[in-house]
Amino acid sequence: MRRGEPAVARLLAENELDSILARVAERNALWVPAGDGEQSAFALYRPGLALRQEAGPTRRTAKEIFFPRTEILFTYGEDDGPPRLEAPPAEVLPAVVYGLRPCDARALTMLDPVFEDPGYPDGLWGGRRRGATLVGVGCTRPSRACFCTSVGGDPAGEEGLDVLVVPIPGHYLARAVTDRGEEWLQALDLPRAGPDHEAAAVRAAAAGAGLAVVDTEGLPAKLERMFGHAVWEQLHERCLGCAACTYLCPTCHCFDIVDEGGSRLRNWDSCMFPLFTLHASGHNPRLSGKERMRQRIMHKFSYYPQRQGRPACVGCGRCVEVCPVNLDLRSVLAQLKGVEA
Amino acid sequence: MNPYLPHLATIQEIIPETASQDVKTFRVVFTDPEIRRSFTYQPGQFAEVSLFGAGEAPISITSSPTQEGYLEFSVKRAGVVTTALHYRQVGDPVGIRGPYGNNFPYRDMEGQNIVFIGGGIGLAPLRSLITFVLDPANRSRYAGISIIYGARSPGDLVFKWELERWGERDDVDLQVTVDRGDDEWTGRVGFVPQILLDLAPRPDNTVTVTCGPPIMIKFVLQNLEKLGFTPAQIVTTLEMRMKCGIGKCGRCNIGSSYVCQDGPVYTYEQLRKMPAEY
Amino acid sequence: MPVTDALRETAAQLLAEGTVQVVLGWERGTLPLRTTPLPARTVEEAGRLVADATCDNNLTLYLTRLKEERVGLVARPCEARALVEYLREHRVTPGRVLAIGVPCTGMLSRRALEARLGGRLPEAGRLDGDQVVGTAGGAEERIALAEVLEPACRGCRLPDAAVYARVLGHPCPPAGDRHTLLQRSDNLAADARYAEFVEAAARCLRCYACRQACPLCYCAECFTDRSAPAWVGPSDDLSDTMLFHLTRAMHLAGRCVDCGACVRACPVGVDLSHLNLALGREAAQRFGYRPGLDPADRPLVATFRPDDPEEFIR
Amino acid sequence: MSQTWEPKIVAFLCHWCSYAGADLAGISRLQYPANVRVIRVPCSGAVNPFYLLKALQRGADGVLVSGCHPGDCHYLAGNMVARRKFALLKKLLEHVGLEPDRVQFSWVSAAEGQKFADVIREVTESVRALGPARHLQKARRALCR
Repeated sequence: MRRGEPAVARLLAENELDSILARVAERNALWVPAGDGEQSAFALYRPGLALRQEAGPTRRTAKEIFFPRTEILFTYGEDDGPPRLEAPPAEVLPAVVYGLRPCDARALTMLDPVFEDPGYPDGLWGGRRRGATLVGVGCTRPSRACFCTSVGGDPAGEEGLDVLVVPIPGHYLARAVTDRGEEWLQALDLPRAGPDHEAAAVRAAAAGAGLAVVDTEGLPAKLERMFGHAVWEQLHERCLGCAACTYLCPTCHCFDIVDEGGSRLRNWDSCMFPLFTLHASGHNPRLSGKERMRQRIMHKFSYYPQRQGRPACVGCGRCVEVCPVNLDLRSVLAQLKGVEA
Repeated sequence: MNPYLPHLATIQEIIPETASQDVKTFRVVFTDPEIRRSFTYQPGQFAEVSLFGAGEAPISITSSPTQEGYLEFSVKRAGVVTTALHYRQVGDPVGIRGPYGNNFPYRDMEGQNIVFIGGGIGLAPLRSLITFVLDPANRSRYAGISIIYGARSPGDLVFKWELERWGERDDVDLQVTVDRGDDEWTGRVGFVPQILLDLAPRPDNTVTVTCGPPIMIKFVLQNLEKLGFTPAQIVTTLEMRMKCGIGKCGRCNIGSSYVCQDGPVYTYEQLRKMPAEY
Repeated sequence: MPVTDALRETAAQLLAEGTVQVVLGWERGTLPLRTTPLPARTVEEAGRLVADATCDNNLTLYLTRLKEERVGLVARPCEARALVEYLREHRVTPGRVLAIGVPCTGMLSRRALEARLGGRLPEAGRLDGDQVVGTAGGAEERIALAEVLEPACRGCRLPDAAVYARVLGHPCPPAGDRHTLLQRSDNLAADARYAEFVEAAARCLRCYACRQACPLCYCAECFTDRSAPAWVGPSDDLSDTMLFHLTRAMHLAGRCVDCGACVRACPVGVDLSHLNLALGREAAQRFGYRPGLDPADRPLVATFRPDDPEEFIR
Repeated sequence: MSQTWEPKIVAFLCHWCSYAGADLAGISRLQYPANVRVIRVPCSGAVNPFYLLKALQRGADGVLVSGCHPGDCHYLAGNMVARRKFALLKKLLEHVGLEPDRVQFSWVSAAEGQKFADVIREVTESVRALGPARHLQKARRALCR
């Protein structure tokens, strides 16, 4: 797409969405948000599948499409036999993901530097990422735990997306963000949007504002001086040490590697588990819940920013919703921001 | 690209190190002659060693780049993978990927005296650099070489054949000590940090490289400071639980530093600025 | 006096006079109709305590984390039953915990409420007597609490009254038999029961929120963390997840106090508390045993009667 | 497959009684099916229910725990405690639709060689009737192509 030139806005009628998605699904794997409440997740489209749209973000994140909970890194044959190594084919896997929230897409861009580090590019992640066209839907009604604007996000943000779709009465207004998005939109052969539609889209996007505000200004720099701070003692007191927050976080990417039944598997892992850092000798550098919770917060708001220049949090609010004890990340950040360093 | 896929290799030789055989050295050779040529590394780096069916573990390469054609790993039996490795025999296959991590700053050490201070299996990573600097092609680039090495008992000393060779050289000052001797032991008895104080190496134009159990490191660092060494003159190498070895799996960080990529070699000067979480 | 006022007053008094150094309770959370555990250590903090139908967590699990010598525990029947188990299993010394009994009207089920609000999470909400007032999508709705209660609250069992040091109101009477909840699965064919179990296992992410939120899942090292060799694999393999839930249920046989904290903790809506319930029913019917009622009871699977039935043994 | 399939049964036998009973069956040249793999344990009370589940996960079609008759336990009451545990396990398996008959129990004393042979025959036949166990078995993974 040529720089500086706004992409042509196209109009997608609400009642045609399903038939359009059905057409898309004929050519490519198509992921869409589906399911209710806690069971909502991205699922492969099939005709008649009810999309989750107005009811808020999916409980499970879009990262799972690119970084599944378990995947084979390679197979080696029988556990006891001579190893015959076979890796999954290194190929670009075409797919379309429709209905991501802007925060979901932004989270993927935060995982890219980890998996696509030029020294050791991870082809499993890369193959799926390069093949995927991301069609996001702007948030016109943020959920009660959202705080994307506090961490540099935007309810109608385009970062990481190929196409941004904004719901307006009766329609969706679709605009390409990348060349790939433009190509995808052109193939759909949609009518152009008029000025009224564009104005409605601006209004709809504005409705997404008014999110909870957490002041994270200067927090990464401050946290660098707070490793030994007494506040951690207090902050972790209620934390149960489960992995609900990390497993449902769109930017958490820690994993474990194990051999099982002839395959070397990569599985999700969590810094909240004691086993995560336990040495074979029995020594554990992060012995208690305090160290583990500190690691989670520090990783997102200090260590990652030191390496990548911005926090590894998109403010989607999932950790706030899923925490069994309502230990709210927003309050934790406010407390860290508030205490004397 | 699949960075998790190891190269196949074969165990060529197994050398029992300690009396209880809880440490063994494994010499491995890549199956593919092309990999044998192209796999290059620096002293201080590590590799992920795979035992298919058991998993993989990060292990420092104890051989030196000056020794061509094979890699050596000295391994203490501790967890699932190292135990599986100890049950392997000559001719058995293993997987190797790497090399990973940074290396000892051997270029910066040129022209200086080097004091190696090792304890127990901690000599394994140091041995790569010791062999490297003692190599005829490199020896002249370094001034005095001293090695202080200790273990709990004579039976726990590793690389005995190397110790003998190093001891015979007149360009190496080797001091071996044990915490507790036995009937046959005629050498030094005492803890490494204390021997270090007794020997009192002078800090000028000298760099120290240390590796050993945490308690030894703690007192070695204290005593080096007493002897006038600055934190920048003290180099050490760390171990952490790792999985991927390439900065992705997220567990080996100390603060924002990933031991698998930014380490495992750190100067005490660097380490002092990092959170004490290792 | 409303229970919240009585609770705050009692807690403040206990702290002020030094009877306890901390009162373990709940305070309002950051989300509508949520609370969060509060270890109140000062009179000011005691002023934030609440006890109502939104107190999701079982506080008893925090007892062993606290360093204080004397602890006040705000206790509904669920906390009290778990405390009975802690006393029985010598998790806490008898004099350490001062249980402050609070009345309980049953827990609000967030899941049920969300369903009643058209699948939306409430943006705002409050309790108003025996009603829940929730706002979702801008529309306010009033729902009787009784219609959106946690299943675990049907068939609540009251522990030995001697467990409470103070009582700030009368706990709710048991309402119905919890075991009737098993009727549905009892009437299913084995294949259908298995299919449901598989479906739950497929949804489970193994985040262990259920285990961590459970007051009786307190092993220093869980069998899932045994890694050399691994007892259960960490992958998404269904058999491993089934092994986890089956073994956890076995470990809780005769110990589960059926507080439902595990169900409320699950981030992806898995409810396998019926496994515990089935074992609880078996314990009651076969061995006449009910956990959480009397600290003097001998543990179910550490004891026996010579005439325990053995019709299944060849 | 169905023609050649033979049930695999893992038997946890108490060292003090059933294991000796199995020995006696052998010494007495009693015939019983060769489907059983024996694991000797110190006491039926030492068998963690997890072991039985793990055996089923790893390919056993049935599991047998055999201990001393009530009153004969070398450790006084290990078998009595086991009786409670396994009654609960069977109920749990039944509750989740997991074929409780794959998990079987018996009391066999050191003098009961004949009973041991009978038990093995009965258990083998009842597991054979159930067919190969799949419900708790670990799935093989394959690379997606």
